[in-house]
Amino acid sequence: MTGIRLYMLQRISAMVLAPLIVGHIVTMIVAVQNGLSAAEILGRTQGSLWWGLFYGLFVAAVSVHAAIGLRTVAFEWLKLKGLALDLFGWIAFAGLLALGGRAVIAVVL
Amino acid sequence: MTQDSDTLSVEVWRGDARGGGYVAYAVPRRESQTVLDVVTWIQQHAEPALAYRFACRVGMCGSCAMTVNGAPRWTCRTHVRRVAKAGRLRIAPLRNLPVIRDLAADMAPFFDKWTAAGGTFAPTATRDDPAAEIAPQSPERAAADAGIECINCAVCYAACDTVAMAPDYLGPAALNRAWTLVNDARDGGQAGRLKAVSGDGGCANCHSHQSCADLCPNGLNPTAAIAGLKRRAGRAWLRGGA
Amino acid sequence: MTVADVGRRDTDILIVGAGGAGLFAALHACRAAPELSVTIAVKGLLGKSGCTRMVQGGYNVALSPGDSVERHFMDTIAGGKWLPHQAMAWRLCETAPVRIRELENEIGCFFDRNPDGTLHQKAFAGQSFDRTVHKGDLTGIEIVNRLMEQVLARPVERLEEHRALALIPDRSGGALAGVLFADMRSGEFRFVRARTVLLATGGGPTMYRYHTPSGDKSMDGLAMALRRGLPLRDMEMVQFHPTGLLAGPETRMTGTVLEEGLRGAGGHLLDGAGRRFMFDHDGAGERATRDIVSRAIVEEMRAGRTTPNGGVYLSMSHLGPDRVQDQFGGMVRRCADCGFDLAAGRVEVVPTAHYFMGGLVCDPYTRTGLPGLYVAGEDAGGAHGANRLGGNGVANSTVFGGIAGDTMVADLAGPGGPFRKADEDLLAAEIDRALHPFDRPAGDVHALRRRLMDLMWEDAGVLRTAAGLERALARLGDLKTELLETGLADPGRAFNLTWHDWLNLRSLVEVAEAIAAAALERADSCGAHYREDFPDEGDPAAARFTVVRRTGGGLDVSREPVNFSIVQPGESLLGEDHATLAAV
Amino acid sequence: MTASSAAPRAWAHRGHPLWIAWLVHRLSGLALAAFLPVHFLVLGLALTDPAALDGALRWMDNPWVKAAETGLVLLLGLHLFGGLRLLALEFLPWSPRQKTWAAAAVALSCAVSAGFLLSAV
Ligand SMILES: Cc1cc2nc3c(=O)[nH]c(=O)nc-3n(C[C@H](O)[C@H](O)[C@H](O)COP(=O)(O)OP(=O)(O)OC[C@H]3O[C@@H](n4cnc5c(N)ncnc54)[C@H](O)[C@@H]3O)c2cc1C
Ligand code: HEM
Ligand code: SF4
Ligand code: F3S
Ligand code: FES
Repeated sequence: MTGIRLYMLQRISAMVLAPLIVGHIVTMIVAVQNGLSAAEILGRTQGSLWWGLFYGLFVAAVSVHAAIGLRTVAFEWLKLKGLALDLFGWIAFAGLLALGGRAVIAVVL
Repeated sequence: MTQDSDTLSVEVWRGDARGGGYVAYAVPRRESQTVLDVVTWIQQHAEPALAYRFACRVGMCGSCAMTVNGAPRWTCRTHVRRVAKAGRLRIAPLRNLPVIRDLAADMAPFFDKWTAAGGTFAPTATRDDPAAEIAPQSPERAAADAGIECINCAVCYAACDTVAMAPDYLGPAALNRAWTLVNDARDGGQAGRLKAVSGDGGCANCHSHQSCADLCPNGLNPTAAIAGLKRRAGRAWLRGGA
Repeated sequence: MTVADVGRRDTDILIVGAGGAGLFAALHACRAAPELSVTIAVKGLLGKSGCTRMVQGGYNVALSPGDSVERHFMDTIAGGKWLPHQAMAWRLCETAPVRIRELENEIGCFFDRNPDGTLHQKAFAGQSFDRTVHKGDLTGIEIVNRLMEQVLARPVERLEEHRALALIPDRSGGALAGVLFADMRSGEFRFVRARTVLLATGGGPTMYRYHTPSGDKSMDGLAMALRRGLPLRDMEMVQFHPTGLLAGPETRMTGTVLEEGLRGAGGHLLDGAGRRFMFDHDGAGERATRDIVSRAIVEEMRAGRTTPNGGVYLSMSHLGPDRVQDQFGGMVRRCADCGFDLAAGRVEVVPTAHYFMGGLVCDPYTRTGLPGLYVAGEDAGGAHGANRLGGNGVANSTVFGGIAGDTMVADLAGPGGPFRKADEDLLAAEIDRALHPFDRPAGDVHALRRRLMDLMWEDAGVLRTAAGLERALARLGDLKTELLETGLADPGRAFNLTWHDWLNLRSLVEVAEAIAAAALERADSCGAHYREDFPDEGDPAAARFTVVRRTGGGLDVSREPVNFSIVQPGESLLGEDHATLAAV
Repeated sequence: MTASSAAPRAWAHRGHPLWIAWLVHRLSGLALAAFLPVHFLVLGLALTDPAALDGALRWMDNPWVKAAETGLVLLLGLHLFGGLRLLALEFLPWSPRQKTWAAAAVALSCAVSAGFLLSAV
């Protein structure tokens, strides 16, 4: 139940995600060395356009990527079909985008 | 192959679309014996009504595939020695296809998908033209040749969990055939074929499990063929859809 | 079961059999007249049954500049010992180039190429020119897969796993009304009425202990024709392939063919003690023709110099296992799957019944003597005479299958094609005939089949004598009586393979009788037919073919002179330069 | 006859390394997809309740939570490198060494999560 459009969107978003996640992991490894604190995180991110863009892009890409992935799993394992399947995909997308967007706003602004 | 070396204990699935179960038989062991020979022995000596299918008996027609100890195989060229575990065999019809009776599966969905995937050559020349001059070593031809020796046995189709999970998925054999045609310089049906393999049941469904390539008795690699289709279809989508 | 319960349907064109002949006929009929309804009925699955799919060597066709239709024709006539129907052989050679281009350009086959991109043509035994087009050593798979795809994509009605049981004429008996089938899956009967019918069930001499053809072939077409009193020609002409795999009893691998090229490449034939014997029989050694090698092997077997399973060895290892593996990978793998090492060891082999030259008498347009009935492929007699060249079998089925499709459409356009009213009494009788074993006490059909295969191998096989053939006929008579008293254990008709084994056996016995009768009648040795009591080849100029037909209770065998309509024995269509070329 | 079922089952086509690689990829993707909303929610605390965020982060110093986080990084690595393997399979010329690549993806993810663990303790 996956046409080439969703497939390509998922692959493109994965390609976008890959470097971002590598960056995120590296940051985490560096960051956790001194122990994490809200101040430390916010100090790094707040007011930074670059981190804003970084996490903004991450959230957008992961929402597309994971929503399509979840939709596939819902089709293959939960046997969702037709409208229910599409609704499921859109809800996953919107949910991730909303939660993720809020988190970005929280740490960047 | 331990214990009793002159008999095999064989369980055969018997039933039809409404249901069924395994029935046990003891079959004499032979030096030269394929799984098809075991099934034949049962039909000829123990169970005259046993339904199964074969034709060429040498791995050319792809009619005799069954599930043997859990995996799909061509039975006419599977020596018992290679698959029997401790003298045991469990034989069932191919998975992912409707059962007609006993070991005979209905291949119609498999061939319907072959056609639906654009697995039919679309001519651009006629019998009045000479055969096209195509260098055998050209990359396109090599790609087509790599997948052309398919006997449509449906072993890959039965091995594919994606077919099991997504019944409309065209499956490895049909897509493999489509890929050979994508690489056929003489074919005039490319646009329609690309559309067919790009759709909801198309190549994008494949998760690259590679069970198809693992079990194809002819050593073909549908996974690579499908990856090729994904590239073509993806590029076309980027051009037309982005 | 009464006639009233029979499922009925009508179709303009009915094709029985889906090998090279049947599939081509369907495509040609669709193309020539898209408005007509075409139905193709087949005993197995469409495209997956029959022997065209099993073609390994390739397809003979005169395409190269130095080759010609005349040369292909002369090879065919000489190979057939001047017995072929010359007009048919000519049509075969003349149309083969068209068919190959059609297969390439319209059907989508891709045959092997030379490095420059032109079609590759290889040498094949018995031919004066390298003219065999091929796809590796799996030519038939390429041809039938591509044909199958084309048929699947067209509005052709498919009746798969439908077994033809009988040709049903109209009340007068003078024309065909349709064909009675058993739907093998459900066990129901179906009568398909058709304005025109093609018989393309592909012969196949599977009544011999060792045989190569597909398991679905049991000479049903010829048995049905015989029963309607139609004339069959060249019935004694059974081609044996010298190297069938001998893997022991109770395995379906036994009899399957190990390709010709193995001997060509330098393989040795050894007796049970490991001694090379072919040069005792012929100066060409292992490279002698199929019939000579087959006879030599049988003589060794008779002398008791055999392998454990009663054959001889084919040994390739002296050529170097790597080279054998390289050159014959497919064969090596096939043997390995069955537990034999072809590359480095020895494989037991035995001559195996391969092809049936005889068949229904027809004209070069596939028309038979019964209006409404056409015949093409291995069911048709005439094109090959006493021997078929390797590579002429698939050419024959595809060429004449296409011609049949065109001719049937053309004949329908003329006055000749109404739907006819079937002879309902005969229909009822044929249904009873098919149901015969269900009313008898259960017996062992398979033991009877083995007896048939043994007796044909022993008494009507590679080497024949009058005494042996008479014994064969007597044993066949007994077998038939016993078969008619042998019933089935399972009363169900749905997918009842044992019922079909019974029906197969009945067809085989009936055609076997015709083979033995024709072989008895032909008191000379000619091509594939070898009489130990008459080892001399007759004078080609006096060549006469046999014709068998069923009259009343018995078989009537007669002889008819060959009509040398194109070339006389001793003459050639090739000019001087051609002749010298051939001699080189 | 044993228990009746509409169709017999087949299993032995599964379990080969590349099939397992798929399962790992799917399960890791699912796990990540389950974790991500939680992660987003926690970060979102910065907006509504910064103290709670600090509380959450302090809770994350707990060794058990560290171990769980390492697991998370492992999942991320498995999915990332497995995903890159798939992208390479699909978009680059075919490589006959599929099993090697799958093993390499697993090895890399183990290395990365080990690195994370080392720097975290
Ligand atoms: C192993 C092998 C190798 C060969 N290699 C070569 C080669 O290299 N070159 C060459 O030229 N020739 C070769 N031949 C010969 C060639 O394959 C045949 O002569 C030719 O293909 C016959 O074609 P056909 O269409 O007449 O019959 P087939 O292709 O045999 O088709 C017959 C069809 O009729 C169906 N049928 C049979 N009985 C019934 C029934 N009662 N009702 C309904 N349907 C029925 C069958 O299921 C099948 O579909 C080879 C043959 C064999 C066995
Ligand atoms: C690091 C970058 C990532 C890459 C390269 C990547 C790659 C991929 C690829 C190629 C697929 C398709 C697999 C298939 O169809 O067989 C996929 C599926 C999936 N991904 Fe990712 N992914 C990444 C990150 C993520 C993240 C962060 C999440 C979760 C939040 C995620 C969740 C999923 C899910 C749920 C699937 C569906 C699984 C399936 O269909 O089997 N991915 N991923
Ligand atoms: S790709 Fe292989 S397994 Fe699949 S149908 Fe073709 S030959 Fe059979
Ligand atoms: S097994 Fe199925 S998922 Fe793809 S790689 Fe083969 S078609
Ligand atoms: S019987 Fe033809 S492939 Fe097995």
